[in-house]
Amino acid sequence: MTITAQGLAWGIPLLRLLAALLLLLAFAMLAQRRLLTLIHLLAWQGVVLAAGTALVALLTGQTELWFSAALTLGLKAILIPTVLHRLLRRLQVHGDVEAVLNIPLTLLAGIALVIFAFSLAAPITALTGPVTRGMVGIALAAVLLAFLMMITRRKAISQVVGFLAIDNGLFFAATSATLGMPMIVELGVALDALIGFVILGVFFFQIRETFDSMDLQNLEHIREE
Amino acid sequence: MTGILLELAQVLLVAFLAPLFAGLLRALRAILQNRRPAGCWQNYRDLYRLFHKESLQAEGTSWLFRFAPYGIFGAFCLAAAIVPILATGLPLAPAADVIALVGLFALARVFQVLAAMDTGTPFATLGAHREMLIAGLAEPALLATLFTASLLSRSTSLSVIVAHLEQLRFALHPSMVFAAAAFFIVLLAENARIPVDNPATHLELTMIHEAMLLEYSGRHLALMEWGAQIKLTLYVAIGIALFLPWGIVPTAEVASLPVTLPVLLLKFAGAAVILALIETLLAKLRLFRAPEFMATAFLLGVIGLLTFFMLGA
Amino acid sequence: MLILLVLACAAMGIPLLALWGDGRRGAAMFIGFNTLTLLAILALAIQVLQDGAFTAGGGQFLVDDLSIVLVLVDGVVGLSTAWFSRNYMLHETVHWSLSRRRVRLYHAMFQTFLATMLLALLTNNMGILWVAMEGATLSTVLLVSLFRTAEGLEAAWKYFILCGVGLAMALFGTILLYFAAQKIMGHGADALLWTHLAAVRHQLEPQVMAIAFIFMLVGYGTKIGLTPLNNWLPDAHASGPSSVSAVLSGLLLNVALYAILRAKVLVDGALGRDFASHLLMGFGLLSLLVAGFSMLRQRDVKRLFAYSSIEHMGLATFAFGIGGPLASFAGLLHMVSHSLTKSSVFFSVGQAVQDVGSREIQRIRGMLEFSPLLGWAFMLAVLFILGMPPSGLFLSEFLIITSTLQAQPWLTPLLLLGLGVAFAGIFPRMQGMVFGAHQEGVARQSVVGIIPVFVQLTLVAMLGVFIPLTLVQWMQHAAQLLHG
Amino acid sequence: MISCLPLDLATGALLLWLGLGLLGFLLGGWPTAACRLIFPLSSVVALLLAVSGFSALTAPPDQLQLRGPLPALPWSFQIDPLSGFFLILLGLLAFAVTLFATGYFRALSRPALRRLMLQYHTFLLGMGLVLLAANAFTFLVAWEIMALASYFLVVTEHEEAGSRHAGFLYLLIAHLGALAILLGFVLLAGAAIAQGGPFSAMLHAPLDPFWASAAFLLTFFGFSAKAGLLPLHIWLPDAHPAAPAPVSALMSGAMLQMAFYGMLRVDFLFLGKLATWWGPFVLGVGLATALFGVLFAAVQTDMKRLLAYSSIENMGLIMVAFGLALIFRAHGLGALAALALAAALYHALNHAFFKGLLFLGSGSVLHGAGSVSMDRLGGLIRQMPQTAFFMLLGTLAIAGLPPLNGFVSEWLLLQAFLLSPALPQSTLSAVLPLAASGVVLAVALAAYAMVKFYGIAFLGQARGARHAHEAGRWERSAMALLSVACIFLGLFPGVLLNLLHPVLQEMLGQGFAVQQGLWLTPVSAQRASYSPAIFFLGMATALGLSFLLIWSFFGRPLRRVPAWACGFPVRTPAMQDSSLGFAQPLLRIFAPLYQAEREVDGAGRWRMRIGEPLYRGFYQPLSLLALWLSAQVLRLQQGRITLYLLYSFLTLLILLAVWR
Repeated sequence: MTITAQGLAWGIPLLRLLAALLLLLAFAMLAQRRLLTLIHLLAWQGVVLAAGTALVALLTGQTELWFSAALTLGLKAILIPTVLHRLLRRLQVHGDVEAVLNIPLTLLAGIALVIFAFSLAAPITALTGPVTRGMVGIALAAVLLAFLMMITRRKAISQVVGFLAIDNGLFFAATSATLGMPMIVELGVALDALIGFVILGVFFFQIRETFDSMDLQNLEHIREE
Repeated sequence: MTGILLELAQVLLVAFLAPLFAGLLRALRAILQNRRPAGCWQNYRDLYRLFHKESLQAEGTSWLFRFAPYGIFGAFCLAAAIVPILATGLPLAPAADVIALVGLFALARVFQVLAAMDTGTPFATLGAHREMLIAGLAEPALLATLFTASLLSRSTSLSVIVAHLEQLRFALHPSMVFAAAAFFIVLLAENARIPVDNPATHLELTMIHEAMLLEYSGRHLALMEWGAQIKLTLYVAIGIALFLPWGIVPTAEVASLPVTLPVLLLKFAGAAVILALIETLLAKLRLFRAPEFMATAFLLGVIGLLTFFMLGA
Repeated sequence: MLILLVLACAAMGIPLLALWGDGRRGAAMFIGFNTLTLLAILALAIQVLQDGAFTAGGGQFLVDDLSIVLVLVDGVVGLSTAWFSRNYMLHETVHWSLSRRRVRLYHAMFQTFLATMLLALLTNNMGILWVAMEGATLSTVLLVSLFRTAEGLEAAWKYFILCGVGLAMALFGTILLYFAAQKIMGHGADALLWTHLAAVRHQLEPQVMAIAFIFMLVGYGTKIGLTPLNNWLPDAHASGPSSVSAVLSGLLLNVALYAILRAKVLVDGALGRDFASHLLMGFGLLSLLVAGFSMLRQRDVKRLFAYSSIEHMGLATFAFGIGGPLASFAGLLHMVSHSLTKSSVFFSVGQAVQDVGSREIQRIRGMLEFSPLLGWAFMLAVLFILGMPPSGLFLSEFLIITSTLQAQPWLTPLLLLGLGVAFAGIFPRMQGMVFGAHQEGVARQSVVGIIPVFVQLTLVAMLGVFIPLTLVQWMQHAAQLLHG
Repeated sequence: MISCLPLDLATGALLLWLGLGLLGFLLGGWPTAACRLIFPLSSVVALLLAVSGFSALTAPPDQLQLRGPLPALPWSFQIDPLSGFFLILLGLLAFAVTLFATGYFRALSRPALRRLMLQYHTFLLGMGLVLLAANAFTFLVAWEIMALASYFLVVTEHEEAGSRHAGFLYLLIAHLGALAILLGFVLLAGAAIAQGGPFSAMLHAPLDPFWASAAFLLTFFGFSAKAGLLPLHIWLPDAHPAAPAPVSALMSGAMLQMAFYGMLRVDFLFLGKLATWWGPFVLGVGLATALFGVLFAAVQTDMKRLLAYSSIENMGLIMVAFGLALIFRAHGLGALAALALAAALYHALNHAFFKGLLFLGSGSVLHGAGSVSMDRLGGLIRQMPQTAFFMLLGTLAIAGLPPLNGFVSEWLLLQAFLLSPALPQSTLSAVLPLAASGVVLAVALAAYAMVKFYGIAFLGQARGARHAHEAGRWERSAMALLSVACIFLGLFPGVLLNLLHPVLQEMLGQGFAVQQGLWLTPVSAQRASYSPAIFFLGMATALGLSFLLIWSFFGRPLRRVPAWACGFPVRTPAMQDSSLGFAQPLLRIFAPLYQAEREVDGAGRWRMRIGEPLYRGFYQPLSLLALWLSAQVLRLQQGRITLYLLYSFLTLLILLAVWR
């Protein structure tokens, strides 16, 4: 696919900006204590993701990317966050997310991760085209940060948020690093994400009605002694 | 022909002189202990009396009990036919070498022990397991000494050994010295002499051999006693054959028998004296010291073997 | 075309079961669909027999010597699981008083799972492969938590999160793969088609492929249950219905390993053999040892055999790591025999657990006494799992050890240690369960449900005594394929 | 035609066994019918096997191949003098034992009988296959079948946790052994093994010394796990008594020898060139095993357990002879190696016969008197005279007393030892005679143990079980057969030694002087000679004459009187030695070895418990270590999902960091 000159001129910096935003949001999530804001951040990540996809679509002129951008927007920026929001209220889960590790330490670890991700992606970045330079690194960093967040959170919901954040990182990689996966794959991935999310909802209620709490301690009984 | 005659002669000689030898030993001991000896012929009188007595069988004993005396006696008679006493190369000699000979003694012993256990009386079984223990420790020692001899003469056939040792006249082998010592201990142990056992006592707690005979009487007892005397004589004969073989002629040279026979008798007499001395000088060991005693015998035998390999002689 | 038929047979069951799949009717339908699928698969196999590997659906689907073998296993195990599940679920429905909805859910999800398995094996698209794996995971999550017990929920949650994250990693790997492929094949739908990738695998960018493979290994490895990614596995196996445990061990692990093998072929082309094979050997050996030692202290029979699955998968992974036509062949044989045998084990265990009403090894005693046929089935299955002749596992382990001693002599002690410890872990427990006098309060039920055990064990014995020539050739070609 | 006969005969026999096993499984519903029909038939089959073995001694080696699991991995079988000899052993022993089984298993419950029929014949089949196997794969399969079948037989009384544990221990060690054997074979045959490389391809495998030694050690380990050599004997004393008598007889008499067969094939045929240290190593292990076995046999209180330990001792003796053969062979002294090996093989056959006889006898005791615990027995010679007589023969034979068979092999062994000066290494040749006296010690103590065995159980007064009945017809005939075999091997050793010639030829390329007539002269009449027949005749005549003379001169009827109780008013059976009392001197001398500890039982009586030093010193720590490790491993699985996530996270990072 060819990218027009003026496209290169203004498009690439914009894409970089979005990438930076994504990473920033990931950091913010890592630092965030309150569940509600966490979900908002997730939504914003979805928005950025959608924007990125749209931008790539614009630059490369692949029509199906527009579709996937719309899908992303609908699913990741609007639907999922709102539903999570609802769940939160329905299940009366509120208050803070007590982390396993205290926040500053987590952030330090996060920074280390980012450096690691970049150093890892450096050789790859070197050989990528102008558009996608650096994207792999950022996507990888986002994924790892989200992973770290899952590890350091104690509430089921916050883990789910982390899970979705990982998903976002992947999406970003898929769209802006590889300029879009094959459509069929995109569809399958989206479908899985949807089903997964539905199942999550089912789960929350099951967990709720069995343990009447969303705290992970209830889910730590099966163990070898 | 001469061979067979000689064979018979030897067996009969041993069988009928064994009581005399044992009696001589008793007499000597008595003298050495300042007692009046009963005379060398006492054993014959004892045997005669026993044979004429009625013999009893303990209730609940099986055929083994009756069979044992004959079995033991037969075994010793066969042994008497194999050991070269009068002459080497007797016709029956090749039928069993030293190892088989030891096996033969073991067979006799096992019969005796089984017969003792057949009675099921406390002291008989007591004697039985003591006997098995002593023998079990004595056998390796005995074979070790015999191995030394057979390594020297590259043969395990007793008469070949004797013939070979005779060849090299008074060249005394260092290995054989140790062997001799070991053999002597074994002889004492196997024949229930002091310091391992006391043939003259019936003090239950210490006795071994006699304990097994408690139930025997009459002709059976006579056979047992007689067998024991033959065994003693045979051991002495083996000792002589191994360590002072001179004067045992090949079967072919029967002619020289008149010369060698007195020498042989002299040797026996000498052996009797030595035994008597030992038995007066030594004290009876506590039963649980006996294994150590046998261990020394085993050790000596082993050292004999080693010296053979070190010095090649 | 037959490929699509197979998938169709499997897929059309889903909605029907979802709608009417409750009670005896549901069970019957379940069996019916799987019979159809098996027939279709046999037809497919015959076609492959006639004209070798081929693609369909515009290259989107592929069946070759590697996949056909596993597809056959899928068909067989699927059908026997359906058969077993009939009596089993009738009993469970009463015991847990499951609602009709729940039973429908069970059947539908089960069918979905089987369908996605087949899809994963038959697709030619690495992306779709991932999608199918994810689908299989999602469909089994609800099966694991079917009884809504606290334990079941917890297990299902762990399963969901761990495997979800794992598969996310695998997806990242796939994306990177696509990223690398783009460079050569340009942007497009067929840049993820395995056949195309395999054609150009020598030109793929090494650094990208390395990272991609690591991500896929961690991702799919989580589903294989390679240590230290295996923590979900015992919980999920133990808490779900035994029919589910059977397919988890028998099919899911295989398919995950299959995905890694596909990736291995590509990465071997890009970076040469050592890279992938070292990783696989390491993970395999680690899993073998850790699982082996974990079994020494098990009290729960289903956990015990879950660990044994980890152990065997580790062994197979190790074999593929050793590489070479012989070892790869052995690995395949091991996969096949293991899924047939292990599912049989879980069938018999499931019934025993129902009879006794407890999963505790201590409480299950004297199976030979209270239900001789069940006892024999269980004992034979376990002996086969332990690699006693004439089990196919004996042959595969024989070949694996042989080739290990050829290739990596100094790893054999560890291998043997693992096998020995596993033996010491499983055997005495089996003894205690089979022999002796049983406790009272045992509700013996008919052994119709475990007929498949004998069928499958016969197949395994055949694999150990006399493998049909075509199967041998398929597996040999597959080994060649993996060997590159 | 005649050349291919043996193998066909053997394979046919094995197939018949399989068929009979299945038939028995079906007929199990009618116990008496099944026993009366199946067992006699299969004993006839055993004879067939023996015949095939005999013909294999002379016939040229023969091969047979069937399509195996893989086209490249066939089931292949062969027969040659070596396997022929062991087929004879197996066949003859199985013949007698199976006859015994005819009567012995009548009492079994139906399902038990069904199982037993199948497993018993599978066991026989397995042993036969081991002997016929001609490539590593076939061999290992046969090996495992043998182990598995015997395991099932061991746990026949699976209600007792004890026998289950015994079975587990047995199968575990056997399994490890099999793995070790496999490794050894792979080292020997290399890649060929997976292509079903036949044994013939392994002949004199060219290996550098290191790998040759590795292969030797691995195979030796593997086979000694089955042979019950130190320190892998631990399963044997539990497993053999746990099995029913005929099975114990087969396990002790035949199965242990399968291990010996394997060693022979590997060490002499595959590893043609022997390292000099192997022989001393094997000899040392053998001697240690023999002494250990006999010392523990002497202090057992259970007849079958005692016999099991004595099996350990006998395997030790066989290993001593085998090690001696290895030494001689390694120094190129073929003739002497032949002598030592002949001793080993001879003893193997002897052991099969007398140990089989003794185990069968103890089986009859179990049925007749209801117990095999010696402290409940006594005086059986009166209630079961015939059994007692056969057992006496067996006891004398195993005690190594002339003129029975045990003595012959012992004699040959000692002769071989006395030829050690021919060795170039003076140190070695100096040590060997010491080993010889060690062997003598073992044999002497064996006499101790066996006299105790017989004396306590069959002589004296009944201790616990007062009522006993004589064994049945089948049982007695089986024991009679084995006793005859013992006597025959004892009186006419020349016959067997001449038969051994082809085997020695195959192993070493030379046998030794053909024995003629009643004489046994391994080297030369000058060197050593032994003629058990004449020996026996001489003794018999002496005995007979003395009896006749004494009877004719002093013959008077005997009078029965109560035995003298040493002055005690009453004489109770408890006043005899108990089985431990008889061993008391040994207990005292070797106290540290036995770790004997006294404990008070329910009735307030002292009881002595004998510990198995290697179990406490080696196996227990080992299992504890394993359990500890497993506890450590299980810490990984401690429930917290975040932790699990952390694992995969770290795994990912580490892999990325290391391998990109």
